Amino acid sequence: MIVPLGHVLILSGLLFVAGLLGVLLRRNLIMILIGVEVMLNAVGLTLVGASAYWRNPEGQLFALLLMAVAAAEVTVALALVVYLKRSRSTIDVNRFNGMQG
Amino acid sequence: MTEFLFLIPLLPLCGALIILFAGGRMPRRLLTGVAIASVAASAAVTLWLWPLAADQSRATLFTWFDAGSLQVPMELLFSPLAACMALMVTGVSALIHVYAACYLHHDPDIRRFFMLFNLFVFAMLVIVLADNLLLLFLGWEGVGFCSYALIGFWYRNPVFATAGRKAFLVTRAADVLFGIALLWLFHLTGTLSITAINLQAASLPPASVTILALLLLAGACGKSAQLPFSSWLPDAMAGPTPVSALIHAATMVTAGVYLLCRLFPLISLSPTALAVIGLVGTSTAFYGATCALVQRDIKKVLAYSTISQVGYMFLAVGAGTITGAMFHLLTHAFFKALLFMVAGAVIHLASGEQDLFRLGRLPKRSPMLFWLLLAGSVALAGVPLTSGFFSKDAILAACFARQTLWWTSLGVAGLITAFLTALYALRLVYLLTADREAASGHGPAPRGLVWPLLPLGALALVGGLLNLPEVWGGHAGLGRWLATPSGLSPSHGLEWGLAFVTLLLVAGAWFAIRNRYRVPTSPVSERPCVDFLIAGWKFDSLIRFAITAPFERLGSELERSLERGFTTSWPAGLGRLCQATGQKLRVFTSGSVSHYLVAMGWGIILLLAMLLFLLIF
Amino acid sequence: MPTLLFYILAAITLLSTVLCLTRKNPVHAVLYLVHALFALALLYFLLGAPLLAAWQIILYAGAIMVLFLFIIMLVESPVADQSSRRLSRWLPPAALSGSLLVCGGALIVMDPAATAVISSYWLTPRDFGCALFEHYGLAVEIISLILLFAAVGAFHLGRRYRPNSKEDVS
Amino acid sequence: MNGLTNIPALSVLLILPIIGALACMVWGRRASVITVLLETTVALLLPFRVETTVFPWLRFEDWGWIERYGARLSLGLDGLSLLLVWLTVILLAVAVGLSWPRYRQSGFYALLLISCSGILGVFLAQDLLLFYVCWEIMLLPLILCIALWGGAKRVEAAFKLLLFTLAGSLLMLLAFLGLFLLHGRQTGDYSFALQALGTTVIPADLAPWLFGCLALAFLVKVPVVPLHGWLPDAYQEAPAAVTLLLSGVLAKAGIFGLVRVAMPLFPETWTSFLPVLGGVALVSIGYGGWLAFVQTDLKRLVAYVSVAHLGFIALGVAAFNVIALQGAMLQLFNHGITTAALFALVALVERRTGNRQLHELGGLWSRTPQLGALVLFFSLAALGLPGLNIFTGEILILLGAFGAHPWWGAAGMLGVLLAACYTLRMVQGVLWGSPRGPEFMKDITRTEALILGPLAGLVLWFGLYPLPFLKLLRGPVEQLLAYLVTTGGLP
Repeated sequence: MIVPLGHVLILSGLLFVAGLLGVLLRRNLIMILIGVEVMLNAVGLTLVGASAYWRNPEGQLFALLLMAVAAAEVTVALALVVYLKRSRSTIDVNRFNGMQG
Repeated sequence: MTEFLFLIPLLPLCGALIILFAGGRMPRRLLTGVAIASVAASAAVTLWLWPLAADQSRATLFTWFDAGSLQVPMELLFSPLAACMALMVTGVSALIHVYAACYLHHDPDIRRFFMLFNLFVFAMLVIVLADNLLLLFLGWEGVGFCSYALIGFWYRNPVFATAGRKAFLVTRAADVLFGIALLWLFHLTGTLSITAINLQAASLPPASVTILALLLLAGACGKSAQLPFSSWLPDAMAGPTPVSALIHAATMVTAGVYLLCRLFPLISLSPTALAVIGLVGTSTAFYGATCALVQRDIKKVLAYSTISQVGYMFLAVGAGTITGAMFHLLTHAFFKALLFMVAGAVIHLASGEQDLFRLGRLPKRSPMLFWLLLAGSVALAGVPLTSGFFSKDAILAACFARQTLWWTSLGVAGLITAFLTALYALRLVYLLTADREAASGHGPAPRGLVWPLLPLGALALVGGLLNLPEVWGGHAGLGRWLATPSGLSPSHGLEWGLAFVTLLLVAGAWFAIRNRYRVPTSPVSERPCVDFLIAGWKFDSLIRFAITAPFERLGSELERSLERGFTTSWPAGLGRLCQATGQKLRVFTSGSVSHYLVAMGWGIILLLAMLLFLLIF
Repeated sequence: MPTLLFYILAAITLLSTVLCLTRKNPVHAVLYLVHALFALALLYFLLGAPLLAAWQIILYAGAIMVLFLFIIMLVESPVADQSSRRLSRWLPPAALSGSLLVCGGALIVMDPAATAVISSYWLTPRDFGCALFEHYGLAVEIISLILLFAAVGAFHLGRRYRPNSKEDVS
Repeated sequence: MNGLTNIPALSVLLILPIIGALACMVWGRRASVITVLLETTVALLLPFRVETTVFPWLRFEDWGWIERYGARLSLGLDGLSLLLVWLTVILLAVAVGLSWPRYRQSGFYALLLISCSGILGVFLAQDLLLFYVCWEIMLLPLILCIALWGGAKRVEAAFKLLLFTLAGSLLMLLAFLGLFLLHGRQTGDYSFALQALGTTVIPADLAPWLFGCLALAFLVKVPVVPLHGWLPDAYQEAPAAVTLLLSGVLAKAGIFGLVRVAMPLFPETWTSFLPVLGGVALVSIGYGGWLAFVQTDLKRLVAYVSVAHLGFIALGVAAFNVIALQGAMLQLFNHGITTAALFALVALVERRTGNRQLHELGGLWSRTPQLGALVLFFSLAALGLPGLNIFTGEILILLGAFGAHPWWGAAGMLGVLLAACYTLRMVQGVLWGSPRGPEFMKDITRTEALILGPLAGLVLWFGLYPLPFLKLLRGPVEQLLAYLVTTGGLP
């Protein structure tokens, strides 16, 4: 008997929004990635909390899978950062607009 | 023996086909020989089969159409009426073929000419002999095509080609009405056989009969250049003169009269239609005569004269005397073909000059031609005892014999027209004999241009014997042979009176013309009234202004605005619309990551809000 | 006691996250993030996930963050991230986050489960392993494939950059 | 001999062009000539040994296909389809002959052959799925031909044609599928057979929509006037052979589809549709004729002439009595021959003068009298001169139309006058006047005479002695009417 579920969820919500704000407001690509990591972790916390609430292992299992996906994501994303740094010599997202229609 | 009837039209057709396929390898004499021989043979066959006509022989070759209740056999009917007409067509054609062989001696395209000429005779004979309206229509359109191609025979001159096109289109416009009549007749009677239609005519509703008769009249007017559709004939003079003589004087233009004669049992059921036919005939006769009075082109004089004379034939049909119509048709064929060929010879002598005021001295250059011209002209003018006198008087007498106000007034108008006719016929003679510095030409007239005219000259003078009224000691032979309605028989007093009046009119005309043209004159100064008459009462400008010009202009407008602007371009417009929309939507793909993320965020919020909404309610 | 611990750890996580995200220098940011991840790992432990907590530290705080640091060193351009002070730039994200919080908060508050007090659901590594491999064998395979693809992709992207090559997707 | 007559001739007819197309790709374009010759032989031998067990058909062949959906490869030949098969084969021969000196790529010929197979399939199919598949096979190769070998604006024209016809054929597929499902639900027998689907009871609120889809698909192909947006550009830009097939045969497929597919499937809707069709047909006659009159491009002119003539055929179908239908069906053949000859002549004139603008042509007669004579002859046929083939159909159609609605017949007659207007304008522009263009021009060559001579012969034959063909059509036409009476469509 530790805390109400609501508090866990509020904590993860706050973390998620903080991460989102980071993603939206920062222009440095690395900082954006950090924001994404924060958001992912918020989700992980939700999963673990839910696992405890439902007395069910699956929440924890998915948190593990989430971690693995995050690892894969970071790998590719960071490789992209390096690539962009080399080809464009900048990692400022506002300078990337090759997809403009 | 009846199956030999098919030889009459098929012989000229064979001639045409031989010329078409083998003409290129033939010498010119052989080619013309084939053309003349085929028509002459046709005339001979007509004479040979003449006895068959008395008992209305028929012959069927094969069935043309057989669909549902429609049966159209290729069937010929050799009635006395058809026999007369066929003999006239083949006979006159044979003479004109001989004339044409000489007239077009130097033309390089003689093969095409005789091919079409023979084809024309074939089509004309189909009209004459057909017992089925559809088969008649085949000939009807066939002569129309030949006329088109022959008017534009000298096709390098676009004016000539246009004249041919005009002739075809004007007659075709009338044929539309004829065609509607044809459809209607089939709808009402279930057959297209002329004989059967005439038999059933009495059982048809009277209102339909009147409209049908008027539609048929319109078709006949087109082919015969009667009033609303008359404007093509003067232009048709662009063709070679033998064409004018054969097609636009003797045969094709009388096809309309012939059609009305064939269908007379139907038409006569409607007094209204008969009155209209008489009116059309009289007014056209008057119109043609006034125009012929002032023309300067020798062929145009004859063209308007033809319009006028065919008007008399319509008047005859209206007055109910088929005999009179046929009588005038025959005599007119003789003297008008004669006049045209004389005119052709005169033009030939003057190296192509057609202006009456630059021609002259005919008696000195070719006395023979002068006498022939005189024979034709007196017949046209209706000088007593010539063929034209008898045929015209028969028509006028039939009008007066009706003794109603309408027909009497039409008869009076016919008399006035007869006076005008005498005026322009004699004017022609005087102008051609005038002693003036005329266009120079080569040598005397070739014999080939003169001797085919001799039989016609004789017929023009004594053709009246064909149907000499009993008053004059004749037996009305034509009327007996045709056994067709001759209208009310006029009293002897009326006939004598009419003959007297005619004599007076001709004499008066002679005095008037003699005073005016005895000394060589120059053309009348340009007066609006004369201009108006020379232009054929300006019907052409009227039609151009009211019909053809708006038709063309509206068509171009339709093409430009509706067709190019909408019907064929809206798919492209649809494509452009998509493109434009895409251009507008491009703004949303800024390419900037943060924009996309914001959009994604709003999306999440939307989903959450939806969830909230669902939870609350 | 664990309840108090939860709130303390929550506060630490939030604080270090906020600090992490507001740093100008990425290296500092990463270090704060490591801090936050540690706190999060403890939270996991508290909620009864010891294995997850261990991996959080080994994988996230260890491997991934080191990777971040490496890359930051490699790129070596601490972008002077001039976050503009203009309201127009701040307003949309702020509105976004605000609405997000409001929506999420509302959902949490309205859910009756939110007031239910949870206790830690202790899952030993053995139970964890059994649960994972008994039911989610396929998922593990798929995740491993994803990792493989990511490795291949990273390798491809990381090849030496040649200015004239066609790979320059500009 | 017995073994020979047991050959499934219809299937052979369909397969042969496809084999020919493959052979073209392997051995070059010569293979197409051999294919055309074989195909012609088979087509001409079709009417012999005509006793079959399946009632209305001269020949009937049936093979399994997609059993699961009740789709079969069933082909039926009767008098009407026989006439159209002949037309297709003749025009294929003309198309190949006309393209021979101009196009050397064997792909062109292969595409023509494949399209021909589709066309024949459309005329013979008795199974709706097969019909649909053949419909698409018929169109797509020709669109490719336009896009690859057409004139200056070929891609645009091909796209337009593609969009129009694709929209049409998708609507058609929709209608077919709707019927298939309805019929399956009602009887438990899921089948695409035309005969079976004709018995489907269609809910009154659904019938107009399904029928509308089908009718639209066919009318776009004809095309009648509001739907003809694709036609002028496609005809103008396409190679002569393709134009000839489009107007000569594909347009017929539209009318054929209306009469042989749409009518049997929706007999009750059909009768209420007829007045609409009649109105549209009259508009086509007038509008097409009027626009033909003001065209300056020779090929475009002939294209609009074609619209007007197809309007006549549609009028005959709309009148829907024995005479008009027989006329319309005969006119399908007649118009195919005449319009093909006209398009071929336009191509020949263009090859000689390098020009297609009416005001820059003229005086052709004095340079090439034989070519001129052919132009005149076929123009006269188009004008509806009695004794030539177009008149035969037109007068029957008008007689029938007058019987159905007097005003239709009368208005149709006005179209005949329009025909004279535009035809004579064309003849005058091309043939008469003083000669223009290159000093020396070759008159008709032997190959060209070989192509156009038989067409001229057919024009005369159908004009003067159409009786055997009218008899051939009488059976199918009477059957159509009887069908409509028994299904309650007609009183």
